[in-house]
Amino acid sequence: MAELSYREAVARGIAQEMRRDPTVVFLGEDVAGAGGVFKTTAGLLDEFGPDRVVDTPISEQAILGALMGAAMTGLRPIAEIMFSDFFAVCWDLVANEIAKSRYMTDGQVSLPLVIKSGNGGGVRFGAQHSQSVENWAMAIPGIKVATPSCAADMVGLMAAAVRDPDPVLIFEHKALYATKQDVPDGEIVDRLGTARILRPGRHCTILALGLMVPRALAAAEALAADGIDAEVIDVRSLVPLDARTILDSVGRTARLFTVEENPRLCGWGAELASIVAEDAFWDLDGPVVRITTPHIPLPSAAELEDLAIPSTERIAGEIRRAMG
Amino acid sequence: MAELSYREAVARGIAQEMRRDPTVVFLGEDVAGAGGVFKTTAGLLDEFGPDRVVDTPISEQAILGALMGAAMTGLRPIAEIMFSDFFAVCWDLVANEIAKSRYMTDGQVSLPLVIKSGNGGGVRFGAQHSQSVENWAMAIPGIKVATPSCAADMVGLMAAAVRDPDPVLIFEHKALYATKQDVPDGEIVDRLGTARILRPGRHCTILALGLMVPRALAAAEALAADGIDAEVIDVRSLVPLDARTILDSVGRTARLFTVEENPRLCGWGAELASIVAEDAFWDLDGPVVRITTPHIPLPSAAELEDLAIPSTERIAGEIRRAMG
Amino acid sequence: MSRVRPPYGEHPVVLPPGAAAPAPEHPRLDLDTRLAIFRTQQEIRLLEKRLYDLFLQNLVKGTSHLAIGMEAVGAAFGVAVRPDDYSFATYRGHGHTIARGVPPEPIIAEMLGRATGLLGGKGGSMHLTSVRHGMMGSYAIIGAHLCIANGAAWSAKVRGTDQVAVAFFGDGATNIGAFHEAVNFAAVYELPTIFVCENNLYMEYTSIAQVTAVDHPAADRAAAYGLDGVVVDGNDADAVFVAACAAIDRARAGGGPSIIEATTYRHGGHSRADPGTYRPAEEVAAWKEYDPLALYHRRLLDLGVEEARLAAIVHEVVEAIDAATEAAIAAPPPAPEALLTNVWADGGSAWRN
Amino acid sequence: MSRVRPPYGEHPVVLPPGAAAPAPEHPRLDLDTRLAIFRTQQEIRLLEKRLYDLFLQNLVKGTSHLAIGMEAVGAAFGVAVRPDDYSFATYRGHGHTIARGVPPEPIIAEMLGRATGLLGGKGGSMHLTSVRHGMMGSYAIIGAHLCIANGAAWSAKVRGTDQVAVAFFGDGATNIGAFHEAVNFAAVYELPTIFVCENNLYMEYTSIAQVTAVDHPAADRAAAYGLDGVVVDGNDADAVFVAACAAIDRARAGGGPSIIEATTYRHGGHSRADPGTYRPAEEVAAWKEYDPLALYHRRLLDLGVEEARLAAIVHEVVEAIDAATEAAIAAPPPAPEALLTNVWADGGSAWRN
Ligand SMILES: Cc1ncc(C[n+]2csc(CCOP(=O)(O)OP(=O)(O)O)c2C)c(N)n1
Ligand SMILES: Cc1ncc(C[n+]2csc(CCOP(=O)(O)OP(=O)(O)O)c2C)c(N)n1
Ligand SMILES: [Mg+2]
Ligand SMILES: [Mg+2]
Repeated sequence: MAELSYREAVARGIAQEMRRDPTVVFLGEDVAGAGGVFKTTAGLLDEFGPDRVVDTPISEQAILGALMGAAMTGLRPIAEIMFSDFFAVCWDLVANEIAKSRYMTDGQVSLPLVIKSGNGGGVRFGAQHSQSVENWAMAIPGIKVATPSCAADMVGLMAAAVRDPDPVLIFEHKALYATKQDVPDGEIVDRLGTARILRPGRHCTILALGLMVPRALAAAEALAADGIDAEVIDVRSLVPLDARTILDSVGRTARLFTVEENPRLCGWGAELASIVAEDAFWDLDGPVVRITTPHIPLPSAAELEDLAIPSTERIAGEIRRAMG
Repeated sequence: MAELSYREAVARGIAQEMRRDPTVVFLGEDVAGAGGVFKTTAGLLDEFGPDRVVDTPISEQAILGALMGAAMTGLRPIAEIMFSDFFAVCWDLVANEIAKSRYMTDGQVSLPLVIKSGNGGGVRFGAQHSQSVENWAMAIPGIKVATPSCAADMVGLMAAAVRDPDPVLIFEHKALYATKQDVPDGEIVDRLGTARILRPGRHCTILALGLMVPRALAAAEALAADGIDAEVIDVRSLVPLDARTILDSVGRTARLFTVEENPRLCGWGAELASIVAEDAFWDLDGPVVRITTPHIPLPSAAELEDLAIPSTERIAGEIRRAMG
Repeated sequence: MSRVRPPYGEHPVVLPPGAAAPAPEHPRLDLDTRLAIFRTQQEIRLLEKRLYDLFLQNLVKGTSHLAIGMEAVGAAFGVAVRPDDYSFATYRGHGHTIARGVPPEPIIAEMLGRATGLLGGKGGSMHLTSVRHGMMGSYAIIGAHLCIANGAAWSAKVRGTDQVAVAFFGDGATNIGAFHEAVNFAAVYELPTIFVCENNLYMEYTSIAQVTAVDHPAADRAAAYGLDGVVVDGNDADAVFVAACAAIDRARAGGGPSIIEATTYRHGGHSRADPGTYRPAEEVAAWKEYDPLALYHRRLLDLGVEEARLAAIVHEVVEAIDAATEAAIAAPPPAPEALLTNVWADGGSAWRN
Repeated sequence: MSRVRPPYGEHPVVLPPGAAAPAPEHPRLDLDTRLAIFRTQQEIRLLEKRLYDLFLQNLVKGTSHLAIGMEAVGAAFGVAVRPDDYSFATYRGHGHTIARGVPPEPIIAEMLGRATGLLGGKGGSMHLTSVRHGMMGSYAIIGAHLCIANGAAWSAKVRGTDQVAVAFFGDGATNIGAFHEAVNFAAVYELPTIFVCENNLYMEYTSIAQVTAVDHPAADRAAAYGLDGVVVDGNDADAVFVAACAAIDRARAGGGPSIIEATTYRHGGHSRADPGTYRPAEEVAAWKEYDPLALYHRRLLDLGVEEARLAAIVHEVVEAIDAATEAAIAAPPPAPEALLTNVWADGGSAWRN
């Protein structure tokens, strides 16, 4: 057991798998010599050498194309897309190629690959470097999507993603890189497709992801002082989705709140809210409420960005009002 | 009043605006000499000449970049992205540039532009040429999204889009191109942001878009025979969204069904279902049900594609079961 | 935007050479090889003509893009590569699929949307793939597969094999960003990727000359990646074969990628319903006259092969295609259950528990 | 993937010329012009140094990318263009913004996230834009703005003006697909777009030589678009000015696009927190020695300008920046209401009724 930052956990998860499996290779911009612009791949070049840890040109389509071609011919490659906003320059590879290849070929093509990416706001990078785009990925059939919110989950979900036979996108939250946690020594392998109840509660269910997880937990503490006992669930995996855990929770609490960092429309919160409104309608005692960033690009000034992304206070306030 | 096909309506809407405003120009692959691969721009080159109607290389980023740069410097350009699946190769321009520019510059940059695109399945083109991606667009703050389902709406919404000072994406449904309708002569200008009740009903509300509109109407007729009187609303515009018309309808009918062609997760149906589950929860008499294509890439074989996309029978069947 | 290219419909008429160059020599170009190339060209032509007939009978529901007139490129590469090499094609990929040895029945069945189709009816004409034949897919969105081919080449390098990856693409594809990223990437890492542009002078309905800043859309870009661009007569299968061998040998030996631009022509329109009337009649006629199959037939006769031997090959090919057609037509459509299989490696499509 | 480029950290040390070439001559390069170039370089350097100070005082919250060492390019182009021409820059765009005449106060205020910022605090360092100065934006995702600049150029052509659009970008940007699409597009339609690569030898922390198949990432690609690539000493503002005038004059006259590659160097790291230690010390030292401001100062003295005159200019610039800094620091943060304004042309952000 030792303290590990979320940032270090990325490299630890990758290194764990690269040691185990020589077909695991890593590709990205500034990932090798520099150890990544977020330093999430520090040490990999030294340990695994330049044939397995490769610095690339600024060519995201070439990177993801190489990943796909390598995965279909015997490797288990991992790539970094530095900021998740940049998925927009290579979305064709993700949405039209990687996601669809197995189905279109009726199972001939296997794509055991992982794409990891810095996601989310809160670091004053402005509208083109702060987006939460996990909902873009969730909307595309054929890719799995995981969003670890702490160091231990990062190691374990990264390992699970590398071992998974299907393409997995791992969203790292940029504002969490510096957070630390005691993490067990030795190999850690988690399970994709599993949500986790971080705080049991009786009065309502709060679903959160990434940076919204610690804020939802803090909000639940604040609500406890008002006599509202909230259950907080870290969704962790959008595809596959642990709908059971969520529906069971709503079955117990009868109220659902989702806390999303992405802009309001068509987020994962909308998907989960509508699953609950369909499958657990008769369990519900009141409206399903989504707490989100407004449907706007993210502003850069600290005061504005802080207003935009759901804060602990806003989360607690909106829940208090809705439960009131 | 004359019969007009949905296909011809595209060119009529564009031509109407090009005649009125010399700053309207048009750009796309095979759009000029060939009149478009779907023949939606036939006649424009002849009428407006090669300086205003331009065939381009296969360079979707260059096309949308040119559109954006022209819009910020005094033109009102329109581009065709041939199949909406190809938005994936130029999504950066849409999602990161065109959508965000006005906000990031605090209003300095105006982008009065239109992007039109062939969308949707049912024509056996397979997974990379059949997608319904209007939900990709709806998820991005800063773009307006319209989806005409008939020829008259196509003329009027195209005209409204060209006159709108903000960027508008118009999704044309490929399976509707051959459909015809009597359309009034003379100038037609519709309003973005307005849904339309196509069939009033008392027992439930059905929301549909594009190709799902005629199917929802047919399903409503079938349901009428069973004594279920369904209200059918053509959503028409995803952004801005006519939430009022939808919420009012649910206020009257107390049940909501959405009929979506896009794969299941994070579609516009999820967004609308969750708006209703939040804002009209107390109006609802039963679960909100989404009828969608399963969360899979679209198969090419006729039998499979027909199974995938909601059919009139499936729509009626799912509603019957839920209302039963 | 006024254009410097010729106005639409008046693109410069590009004519083929009047006659093929003399038969090239190459150590691997022995008579058996030439007969294999002959056979493969026939297989492609006759199968595609059959597909067209089936389309006219309204049995092919989706779109399809024929390569009639362009068979020499696919056939020459099909014979030049090793069984474990990788091919990546576009939607215009039937010929490349056949050339890798995929039998006609599953191809026809896929076009007809049958359960016995190469892709179980899920992919269709534009996505023919047969991994066990090294046919790593047909890709319908311009550009991506050039990047994907690099991945297969990279993988061969990492795994220490000497396999190569061949990516076929059209002239129009050279103007999309992925082309640029792919070729630079291959050059930087010296990947064994062979980029083969099948320049048939047209994109869909627009001539490549109208929208491209250079005359040879692929070869004239090679220097931008430190490569030597090669232009070859794409209707002369022997010429393509020689260029293919040079590129493949170099790639296998670690010499990195190549760009080959093969000039050719499609006899028909872009896709099934297109009559191709935007092309000057004179141009179409000249290229139909300069037909790769006729050229190769003549060449083999000139090299002393007996007409009867060639006729026998054609006969065998026709019989195989007839049998395949019958079987494909008789096959059932995909079972409804197939709709929800093979999204994931577990065989299913479940996204939630 | 084993690499042909030098291994990481051992990229070829690229040294500047020992001394600048003799002062070039050009009809527009008179003393007033040179003094304007001198002033602009000082404005850029001193404002960016101020921004760095403010960062060290923890007043700049977001990221920032300084162009210290690269001022000659922005200054020369800023003076060479006409007020109604269009400039498009990257996230490393403070200098280009200043060079188009945008005053220092709104720039500093934007960096500090103030209500008086050039973008009201919504855009930040990476998106400086001032439409009324022809500064059409700073773009933070590599490549897109090259395509966007074409649009402004196209618009000028359609509207029948003779405005030009200048797009600045880094060496690293030459490997992304949008670069290729943009240059071909400009060449095909003969657009008045001037593509200016500021080749500072590095992307973020990786040398361009490691990941590019040619030596001159922009100029060596020009021929792929039928253009003549020009390589110019990017630290010699006069040399850049002469190249700029040639390209601008040609574009205005309808002669189409140009590619100019200006070799230069950033003195500091890629962005605010980067010490830039991945670069060989010898290389950094040589380029700091070959400083564009020092070079230009010396040149003006050599041309007979008095030291006092130059010192007076510097003094004015410092005073303006001091005043601007004070005002910016004193300005309030954006009002909370600003969060929801200017998504749409109606001034608001409503997406539903
Ligand atoms: C990104 C993208 N843009 C546009 C298309 C539509 N499209 C399909 S084929 C084609 C023409 C391609 O021409 P070329 O590359 O010369 O290949 P050919 O069809 O001649 O073999 C176009 C524009 C596409 N499939 N993908
Ligand atoms: C599409 C995309 N990929 C990656 C990045 C991250 N990134 C920002 S700057 C940069 C290096 C750019 O280098 P260069 O073009 O040489 O410009 P310079 O910073 O040297 O001025 C990278 C990789 C980005 N912004 N956009
Ligand atoms: Mg072609
Ligand atoms: Mg650089």
